Amino acid sequence: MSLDTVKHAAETPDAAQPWAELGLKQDEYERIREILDRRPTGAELAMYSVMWSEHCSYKSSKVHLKQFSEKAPKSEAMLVGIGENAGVVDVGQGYAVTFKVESHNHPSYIEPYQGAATGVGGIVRDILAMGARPVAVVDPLRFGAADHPDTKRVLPGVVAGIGGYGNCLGLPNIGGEVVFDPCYQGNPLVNAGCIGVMKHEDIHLAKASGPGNKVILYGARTGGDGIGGVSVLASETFDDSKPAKRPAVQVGDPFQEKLLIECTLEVFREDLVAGIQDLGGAGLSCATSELASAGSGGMRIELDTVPLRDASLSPEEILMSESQERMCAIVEPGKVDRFLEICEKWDVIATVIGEVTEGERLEIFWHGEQIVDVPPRSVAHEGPTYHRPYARPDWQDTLQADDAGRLPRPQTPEELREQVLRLVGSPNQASKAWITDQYDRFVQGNTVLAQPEDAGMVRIDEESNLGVAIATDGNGRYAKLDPYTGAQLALAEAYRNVAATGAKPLAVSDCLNFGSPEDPAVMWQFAEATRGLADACRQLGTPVTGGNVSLYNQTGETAIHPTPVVAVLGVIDDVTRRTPIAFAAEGQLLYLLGDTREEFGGSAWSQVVHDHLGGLPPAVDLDRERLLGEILISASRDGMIDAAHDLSDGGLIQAVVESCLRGGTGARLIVPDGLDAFTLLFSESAGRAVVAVPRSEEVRFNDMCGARGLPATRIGVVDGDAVEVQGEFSIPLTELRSVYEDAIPALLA
Amino acid sequence: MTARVGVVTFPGTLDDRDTQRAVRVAGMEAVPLWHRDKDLKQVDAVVLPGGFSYGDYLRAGAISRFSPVMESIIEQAKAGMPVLGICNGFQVLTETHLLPGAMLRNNHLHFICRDQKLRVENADTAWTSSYESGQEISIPLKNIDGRYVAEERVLDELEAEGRVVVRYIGGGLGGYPLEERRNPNGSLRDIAGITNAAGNVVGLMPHPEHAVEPLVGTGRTDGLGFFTSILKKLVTA
Amino acid sequence: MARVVVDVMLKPEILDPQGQAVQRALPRLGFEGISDVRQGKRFELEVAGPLDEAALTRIREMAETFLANTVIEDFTVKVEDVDGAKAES
Amino acid sequence: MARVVVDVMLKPEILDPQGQAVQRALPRLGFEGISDVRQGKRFELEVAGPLDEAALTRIREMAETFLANTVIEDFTVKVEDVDGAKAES
Ligand SMILES: Nc1ncnc2c1ncn2[C@@H]1O[C@H](COP(=O)(O)OP(=O)(O)O)[C@@H](O)[C@H]1O
Ligand SMILES: [Mg+2]
Repeated sequence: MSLDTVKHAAETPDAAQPWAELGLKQDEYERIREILDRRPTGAELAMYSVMWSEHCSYKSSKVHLKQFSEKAPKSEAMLVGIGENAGVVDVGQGYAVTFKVESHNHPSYIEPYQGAATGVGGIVRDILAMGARPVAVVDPLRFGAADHPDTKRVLPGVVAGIGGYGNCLGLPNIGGEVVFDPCYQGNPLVNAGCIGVMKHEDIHLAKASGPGNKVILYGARTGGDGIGGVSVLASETFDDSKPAKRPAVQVGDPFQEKLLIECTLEVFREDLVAGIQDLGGAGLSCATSELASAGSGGMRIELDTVPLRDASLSPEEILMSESQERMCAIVEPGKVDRFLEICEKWDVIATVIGEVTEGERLEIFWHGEQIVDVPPRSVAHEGPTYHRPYARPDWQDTLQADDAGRLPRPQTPEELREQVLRLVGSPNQASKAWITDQYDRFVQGNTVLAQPEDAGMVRIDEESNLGVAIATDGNGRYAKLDPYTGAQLALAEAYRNVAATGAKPLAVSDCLNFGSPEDPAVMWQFAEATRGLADACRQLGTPVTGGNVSLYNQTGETAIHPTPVVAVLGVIDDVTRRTPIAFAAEGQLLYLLGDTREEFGGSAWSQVVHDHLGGLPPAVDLDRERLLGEILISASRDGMIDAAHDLSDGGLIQAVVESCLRGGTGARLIVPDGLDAFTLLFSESAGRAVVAVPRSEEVRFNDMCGARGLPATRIGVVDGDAVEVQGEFSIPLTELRSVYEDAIPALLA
Repeated sequence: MTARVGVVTFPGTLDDRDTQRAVRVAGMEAVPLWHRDKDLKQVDAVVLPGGFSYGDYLRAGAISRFSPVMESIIEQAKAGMPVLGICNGFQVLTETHLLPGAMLRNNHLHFICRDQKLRVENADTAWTSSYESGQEISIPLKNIDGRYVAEERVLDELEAEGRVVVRYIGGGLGGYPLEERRNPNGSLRDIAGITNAAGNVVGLMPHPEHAVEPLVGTGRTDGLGFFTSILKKLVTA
Repeated sequence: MARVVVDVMLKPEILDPQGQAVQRALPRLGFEGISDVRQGKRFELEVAGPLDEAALTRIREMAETFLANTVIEDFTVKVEDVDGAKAES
Repeated sequence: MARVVVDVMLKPEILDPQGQAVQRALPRLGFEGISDVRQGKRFELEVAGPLDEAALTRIREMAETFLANTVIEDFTVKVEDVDGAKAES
């Protein structure tokens, strides 16, 4: 096929073009013709189609995502907000932290190992592109039923991929989630998050300014990886009838990425970079158009200078390729030599592929002939916007009316004991050590807390002991019952987890995993969840700094539960004051903070014992969450508590069992007046935590809670080698431990 | 003059900065060494840290072994300079044949990261003299290619000459069959670390550099002894 | 007893970081003249029963669905003459 | 351009958990009658120059010192007829 140049396109206005095959709609294609005042060339069509895909343009979601900025609470900590590769937050002492969560759901279903591995690789490059050294990763995961044969294919591959890539990069994995539910059977969720640290003055942005500055592509050679992957893989429902659209999967090279990290940090250190962008979805199309669009607008690229792995690639394919482990930097001419020298030091291939120009056009040449001439904003930032119809589904009322409070409850102490053991040994509540032991949590030597703690925590300054904490949460069952409340509960839980470690919650990132936006019911879930999250962020004072949307998570007509995953970042001035979950010292008093109501809708108990999902999720009280957080942080700072564990799915009993097993000690619980044992143990009321208070601190702690109006109820004592609920049952730690620890290996090993 | 300990960085080395920190915590000067330089900058001892040099593609340690810095290190090690290989560093040392045997994929095929109990079998090497023989310590283990193998004859020789330096004695929590709770990867004779005949070259799979501060890592400082041992040796030498 | 060898290689268009690392190391080790290296997996299967067409078909099926992920890998199935094949070394 | 294949397998006396894991999984997937599986590595080297005895000697040396660790692995070196060999699949 001959080269489709700009000139040729102007001369052949009526040539047929495969816009539909590339995923564009008729009106979108017409709009491109209008923008260009001619038909697009093949290369231009490739660029627009990937950049205007759902995955890159957020066309279905952006009208809703706007709320995150519009409703954002005033926060002095926010240095860079939504729109950049990742948001940046001030954590004090001149340090800034950047963090973000992204999805790699569809690729991970097709090729679990590589899909998950490249998911980690992608988010790490986003963080790196902000100017930060990546310091930790987290991985919120959702799989189908734990005993389904396909879960045995997907889960081990995903876990090995996340470990294989992250371990090889030298990034400690400090948190995440593993949730099983049949709704994710054909559509696992593989979300990955990364945190990076830098000094304020090191923040870098993705923009190309300064005509004459050079555009340098560095990292891996470009191959035929995932061509069309971004538009097709991330936006289409799986459907066996269209195998032809199944594109090549990308393969990750973590060693190359490790070199890319070290090399990039070194060029930052020597101040050689004027602008930088990672190459992720949509590859060079995205990097060049975004850099130019955010900068002064003009850029000229000689595409034939791009180092290739496969010499037969066409210019369109080079523009669309999603080969991993590549970055694009804007460098002043006088600094180019030093830049290339540092790349050589790290065995990283680097090539000047173009320069920033005076004009406002992105121009791309192939062996001297022009194949692209576009206004970069029209590609990168002015894609289509859909106002998709949404409607509350007619089944929502029926679902909510199916109250979990009416489910039969245990009648005898024996039954209660048996249900506790079933809960603790259920796949969602059992220990995830078989999975998390496959991740390096020690590398970099700064890990203060990691799984199974409430939040991961790393030290970022060895002198002052300044640290940051992160937790990710999301409960699709709650969100299915009520997406508005469900999203708020996800935020509340992550917030509570961070506060439980003693860190002050500062900011939020999110990964919104939903079904097809073309289904009005799904779109309603999405609209409700974003509204709920934006409202809650405002009320808690934690702005959304960035995130990711993953749509089309469904098999056939059936969507996954709406699954907003929320990451909360917190800061702690002195990590030596962090609060772990372990009950370590016998004799310490156990206090339950917050109010316990009869709330079982969407609960772990209703799932494990009754395989039931119905009713309403627990009520949200964000003022209470904030107060609870303040108390947990003060108590940690002033040494009033030695352990804290937030209460969430599985309720009090799950938290107590985890804290006991972690510390190797037992606990004796007494059911307080006004509650029955069942409700005390299994209710999932939000805004609660259990803490261990040294006897010497009891008065001071009680006074603080009393003065600030937080209900604090003494429910027992750390003691012995069993978990005992007085008058009900006692379960030896050894029995709990084997039930809790053997469940996942029995299913997967 | 303080003792100077070189810490080598290969492409893909991960624990170099942690190892430098451990050297400093022990009161010595950490000297970064780069894989392309033959010059060892007159250090008194060298640590080959953990990580995935060259991605561990081909075999762990196989590619790094041929680097310029290793030429000098092999030469100096043979002349008696203390060398400690941790994890990937141990793998490099077996690939160079400074230490016998080889490291293979863990028998359960997974990467494993956990706090690992060890017994110090030989407290007379350059790197273990701060411990008592028979002392039990607990430090992080994290690898996927950690299964030590060697011919029966070699193993017998190692045992007879007291060259098994540290041995796995348990520590993993649940989730693994009983055998693996003791021995995390199928290493023959539970070997976690060995030394050469002269006692100056030591390799071990677990990571003492992640257990030198009470605050981070496992919260224990059981690994510090490897670094104070070499300090003791260097200042008394 | 018959031996069947299944070779699984990444498809030519798929990145092979392992092969690349080997290739890049060769000149440094003094081996010149190797223009490309690909690294794959070799499975040696000992077949207990008779190695007839039916058995081979089943092995091909096994290679296709299990030993290789055909999204990224190609495979070949060969019957090996157990005595002769190891001649070279 | 000539292709040389180097196959590297663990020595028979060394435990091969990867091969074992494959073998153990087979019956579950409905494949019976495989009595042993060993998993090794296959390297495909494209040789730029002429493939004479000298070149082959150098490749054998490369396999011995680099591609295989002969403490634990055996290897074979074969010249492959690039057109014919991929017949089976
Ligand atoms: N995939 C994973 N990767 C890393 N850590 C995980 C993963 N899954 C769970 N964890 C960790 O296990 C612990 C328990 O998880 P979870 O029960 O989801 O916590 P919580 O309910 O408090 O949010 C946490 O420390 C969490 O970070
Ligand atoms: Mg928690």
